[in-house]
Amino acid sequence: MFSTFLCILRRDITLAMRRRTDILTTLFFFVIVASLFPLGVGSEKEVLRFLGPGVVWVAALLASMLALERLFASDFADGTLEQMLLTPQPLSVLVLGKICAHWLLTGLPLVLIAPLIGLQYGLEGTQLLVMVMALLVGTPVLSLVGSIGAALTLGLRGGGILLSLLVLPLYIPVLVYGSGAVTVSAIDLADVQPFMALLGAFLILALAFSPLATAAALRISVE
Amino acid sequence: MFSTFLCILRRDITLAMRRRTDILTTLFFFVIVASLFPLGVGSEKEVLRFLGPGVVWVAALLASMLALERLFASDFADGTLEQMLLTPQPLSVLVLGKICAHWLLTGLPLVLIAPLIGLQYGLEGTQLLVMVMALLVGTPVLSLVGSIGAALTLGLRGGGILLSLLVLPLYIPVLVYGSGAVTVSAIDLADVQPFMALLGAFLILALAFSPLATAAALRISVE
Amino acid sequence: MRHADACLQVTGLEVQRGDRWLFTDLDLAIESGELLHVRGPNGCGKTTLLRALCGLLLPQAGEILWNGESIRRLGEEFTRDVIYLGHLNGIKHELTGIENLRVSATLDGDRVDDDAIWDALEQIGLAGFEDLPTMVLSQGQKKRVALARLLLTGAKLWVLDEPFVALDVKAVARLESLIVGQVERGGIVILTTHQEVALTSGTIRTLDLGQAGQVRGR
Amino acid sequence: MRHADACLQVTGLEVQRGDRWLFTDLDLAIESGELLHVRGPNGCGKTTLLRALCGLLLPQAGEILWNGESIRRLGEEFTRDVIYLGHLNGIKHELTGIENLRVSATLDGDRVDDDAIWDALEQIGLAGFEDLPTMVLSQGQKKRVALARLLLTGAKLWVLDEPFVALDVKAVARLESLIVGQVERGGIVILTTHQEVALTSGTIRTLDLGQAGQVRGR
Amino acid sequence: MMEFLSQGGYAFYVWSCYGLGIVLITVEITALRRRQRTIVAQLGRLKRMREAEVSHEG
Amino acid sequence: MKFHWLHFSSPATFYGLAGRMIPWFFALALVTGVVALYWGFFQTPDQLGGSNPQKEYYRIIFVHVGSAWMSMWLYLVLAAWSAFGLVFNTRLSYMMAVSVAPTGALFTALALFTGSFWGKPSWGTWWDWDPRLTSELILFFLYIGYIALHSAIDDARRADRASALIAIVGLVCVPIIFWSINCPDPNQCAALHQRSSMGSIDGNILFAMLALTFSFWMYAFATSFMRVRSIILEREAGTTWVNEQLELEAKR
Ligand code: HEM
Ligand SMILES: Nc1ncnc2c1ncn2[C@@H]1O[C@H](COP(=O)(O)OP(=O)(O)OP(=O)(O)O)[C@@H](O)[C@H]1O
Ligand SMILES: Nc1ncnc2c1ncn2[C@@H]1O[C@H](COP(=O)(O)OP(=O)(O)OP(=O)(O)O)[C@@H](O)[C@H]1O
Ligand SMILES: [Mg+2]
Ligand SMILES: [Mg+2]
Repeated sequence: MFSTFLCILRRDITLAMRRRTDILTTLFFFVIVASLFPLGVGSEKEVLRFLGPGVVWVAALLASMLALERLFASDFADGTLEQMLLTPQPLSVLVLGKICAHWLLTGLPLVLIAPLIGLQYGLEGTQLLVMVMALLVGTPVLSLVGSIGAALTLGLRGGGILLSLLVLPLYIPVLVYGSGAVTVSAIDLADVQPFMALLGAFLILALAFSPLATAAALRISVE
Repeated sequence: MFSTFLCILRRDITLAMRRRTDILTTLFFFVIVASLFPLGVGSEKEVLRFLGPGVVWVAALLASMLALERLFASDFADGTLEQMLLTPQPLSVLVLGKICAHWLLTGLPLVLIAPLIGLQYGLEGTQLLVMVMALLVGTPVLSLVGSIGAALTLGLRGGGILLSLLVLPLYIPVLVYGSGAVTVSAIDLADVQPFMALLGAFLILALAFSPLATAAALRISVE
Repeated sequence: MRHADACLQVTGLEVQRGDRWLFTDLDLAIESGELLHVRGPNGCGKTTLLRALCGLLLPQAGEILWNGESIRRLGEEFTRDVIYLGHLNGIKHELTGIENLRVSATLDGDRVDDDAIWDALEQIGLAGFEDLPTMVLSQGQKKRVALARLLLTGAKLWVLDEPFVALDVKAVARLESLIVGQVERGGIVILTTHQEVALTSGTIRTLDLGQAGQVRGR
Repeated sequence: MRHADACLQVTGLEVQRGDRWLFTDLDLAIESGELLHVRGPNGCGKTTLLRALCGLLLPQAGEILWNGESIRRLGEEFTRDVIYLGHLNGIKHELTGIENLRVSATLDGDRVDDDAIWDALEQIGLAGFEDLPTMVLSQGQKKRVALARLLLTGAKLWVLDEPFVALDVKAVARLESLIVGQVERGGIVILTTHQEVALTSGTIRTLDLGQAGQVRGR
Repeated sequence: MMEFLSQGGYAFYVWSCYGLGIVLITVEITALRRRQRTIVAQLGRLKRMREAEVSHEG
Repeated sequence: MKFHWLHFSSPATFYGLAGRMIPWFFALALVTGVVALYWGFFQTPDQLGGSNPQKEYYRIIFVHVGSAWMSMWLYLVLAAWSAFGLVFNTRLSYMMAVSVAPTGALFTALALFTGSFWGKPSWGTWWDWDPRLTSELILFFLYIGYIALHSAIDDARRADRASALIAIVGLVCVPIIFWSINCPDPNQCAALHQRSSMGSIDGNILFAMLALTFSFWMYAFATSFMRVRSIILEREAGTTWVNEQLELEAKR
């Protein structure tokens, strides 16, 4: 079972490495979106520092949502997905492998570049650190939860709405606590702990349930 | 030539009507992005009013970019695009027809719903009006410029996000003057005129050159 | 190595697509060493039937039994025994032939080493192309990569949807001999094709699906 | 109605895909009333050649002349005369057969009315399916919708890439008679297929492309 | 000397800039040289393989 | 004359020519670079007075301005080669365009980095959304877009032509983009040009700045020629002249 997981992980990472720009583009999307705001709202320092955490999180959310679109789409289009349904491996393990690979390739780089964006918005030392930590725990949740939506959108035409309806209520807590943690850390570092604990709890929940839900969704979509 | 234009326009609108959710998704995305912000940055009235124009424009930019991905993708995948290259019609006319249909289906609804979002951010009377006007002139520019990027990234894996990397920087002038117009209108309505004139100039430029560039790009991509 | 005996039974299968019943009350039983040739004009439901038989599609009514047990209930024990090649090739265009086969072998639970994979690709006529991303291969070459899985798998039941499409004469002959081999080993083959199929041993059974568009009442 | 005389000439065509030269120094001349059957094993470059002949692909070197003028220079005057059916059907899945044909006729500049379109679909064996979105049609039925264009077009040059794939026996016969008709009318047909082609009048010329994988130096 | 190196207390800023400049330039040059060398080696290997094949057949 | 031109636009000839020129460019770059740095660090005042006094950190100016200028110039070069390629369909011009891009991106990154390392001591912040900085950031995005598009396409010819097109579209848009950032409010554009805080620039500083810029320029020649040589070999593999070239290089 673990070898299945590894096989899928390795496969998806190889695929992405053949297309290294995929990773870079998600990253640059994140950077560009974050850089658009000052152009739109003006560049007063006070305002930007206030906006920083929110913008970074919204940009992360959008980048990870856009990247999710690709999670199953190409496997669906070329028939490898239906082949996966016909292997004697538990589908949820395959799914977990795909999600992990996806996060490593799109979520992690985003976490690593976030401090630079933070600097652009005038965030400082500890705040940057807290932001990275929060993103590190929060972005896997986005990938996990989003995968359910991604699976559902495969079959249903324009299931994009369903995706948003299904995924958004679950994304919002991550957004609120994630940006909350960063905002709060400007005042007192100790206040951050409950925020992080909640994000951690979300992560554990998502890890436990989302692969199963995604597997079920895939079976429906492929029919 | 005009009948060709109409034929493509009608075709694309029929197609969109068969899968109406596509239009709704873009709209929904726009609304969601605009509504996420207050969640990320808090909801003080002053701040929101200040942010309003910028956020609406950034959201419009992202939504229209997201929709662009679909502009040629399905025609490319099912081979109708290569058939278009083989018709005795000037390709740039076909392209213009497709872009028009696309704007009618994704840009226009966005313009119409924008006042609602403006209200959420506490914008008022004339400001809302200016916002709608600016969007009405600005969003076609987005579609036109974006179509070049859409044509170039056709069939590439991760095309969507690569597309954003290519076109978002080109969207900046529209963003600057579009949100500028709204911001300025809060102070003095007379100041708005040069902004609108610039947006209009961009529209004329884009109308003149982008169908040609897109047609060239399509020829390169289909090869 | 002969396969252990097995049988696929279908009772009272009914499938509706859109507002047409493609088939109602379809009964079938295929045993080891048999080949089922599903025939019929375009649109009569051959693909639909094959997908239902692998469990990719839930029929409106009827039972599909593998060795006497419902394939839904068997789950992964059934999918271990079946290999399905459909209209889509099921290969990743960015990976090379070797890499594609390595992944599918691992997922299928077949323990094969790289030599076996090189060998399979060579046998199927792709020597020299093993190391190219399959993206750059032609239509027929892509199909061959997909077919190479048949050389590596130990699955008892092969379900092949128009496997001869896009193949040149040599490749068609090669595939025919593979099918013959599988039937001789005591496997089961279910396929659709618009051409004739010949076997040197084993039985060929044909299933003629009705005229397309024909609405059969319940 | 006979087509006016026309000819397609190819001189010194060279196409490279990846790092392999698919063909170098290819010369060809096809005239009205001739059929060119391009043959060769999988991956030898048949599709590539056909795409180059329609101008969908820019060759590395060589000239393609239509009635003595370069097809690049002719542009839309050439594309008016050519119809290409490739591996992809070129139909929209959300539109019905009728709608698909209506659009392609308008774009092709053929003035046909709806009756002609209904007729074409009926002739090609899709009576009763005209009003369904092509999405729900089977593989072969989709192909038929694409082929129905051949009944409506006045193009002189038909370029068909494996047109018989996925068709059942009846449809194959129908398509063959269409091809015969076009050649008799003085049109030109270029096609690839792995099966034999027969004509009652006109000439069949065959072009055998070399072995796949063969690297020919410049 | 120390005085020069300290740049009036702004050593970190000044030398970071020149340091990064030098690092980027060396990285680019080495990457380019490595690329050229691997290509030459690869092509050489290919050529030898092909020659071996030809002599084998002939 | 015409014959001459065609002669050097053939990759085979250019390969050898570039090979011979690279050492010279490197030598020029090194010499002027050393002179510039010597002049910049030893022949200039330690501090600057004026309305916004600058301490020693102003010496960042030499790399900063040099790389900023090169970043813009190289984008022009890139677009020019692209346009040339699209118009005349010469393979070599595409190759030149592709080989200029990474060096241009490198200088852009360097300008951004040195700019923010200057900004910290001078303005007290790493980053500010000042028009010039924003323009440079966007230039960086344009470079990345070009490179990303080129590397996302496998077929070399399509990649060349597609990215050439985006380079030209970028070039048309660049003035508009930069102008819009510089002048976000068209009602007040007259007051755009802020006066340089350096006042009238010291002759020694100017000399060192120009010398380093020249050095960067020569460096850009050298590296893009190196890159174009690799690209030529990759693309022309299997041709007779490459085989002969390989033999020559093996002997050496
Ligand atoms: C378009 C690209 C750029 C050009 C052409 C450019 C050019 C220059 C020039 C000529 C100066 C010295 C004269 C003056 O003070 O006005 C300067 C100073 C400066 N630049 Fe840039 N620069 C560019 C981009 C950047 C960037 C991206 C940054 C920061 C990230 C930056 C930060 C600075 C700083 C902090 C100064 C010192 C200003 C002062 O305090 O006097 N520049 N730049
Ligand atoms: N989602 C669907 N909704 C409605 N009808 C459908 C759907 N999918 C398939 N059909 C119908 O089912 C019929 C059978 O399709 P199927 O693909 O099984 O045919 P087939 O026998 O494989 O034909 P071919 O030889 O052309 O491949 C078709 O006539 C098609 O119209
Ligand atoms: N983008 C590409 N890059 C590299 N090689 C390619 C590319 N596209 C096609 N090829 C190669 O060109 C060759 C010819 O492909 P083509 O599709 O023309 O073959 P074909 O004769 O139509 O084969 P089939 O009978 O299988 O359809 C193939 O061997 C393939 O490997
Ligand atoms: Mg079928
Ligand atoms: Mg082919």
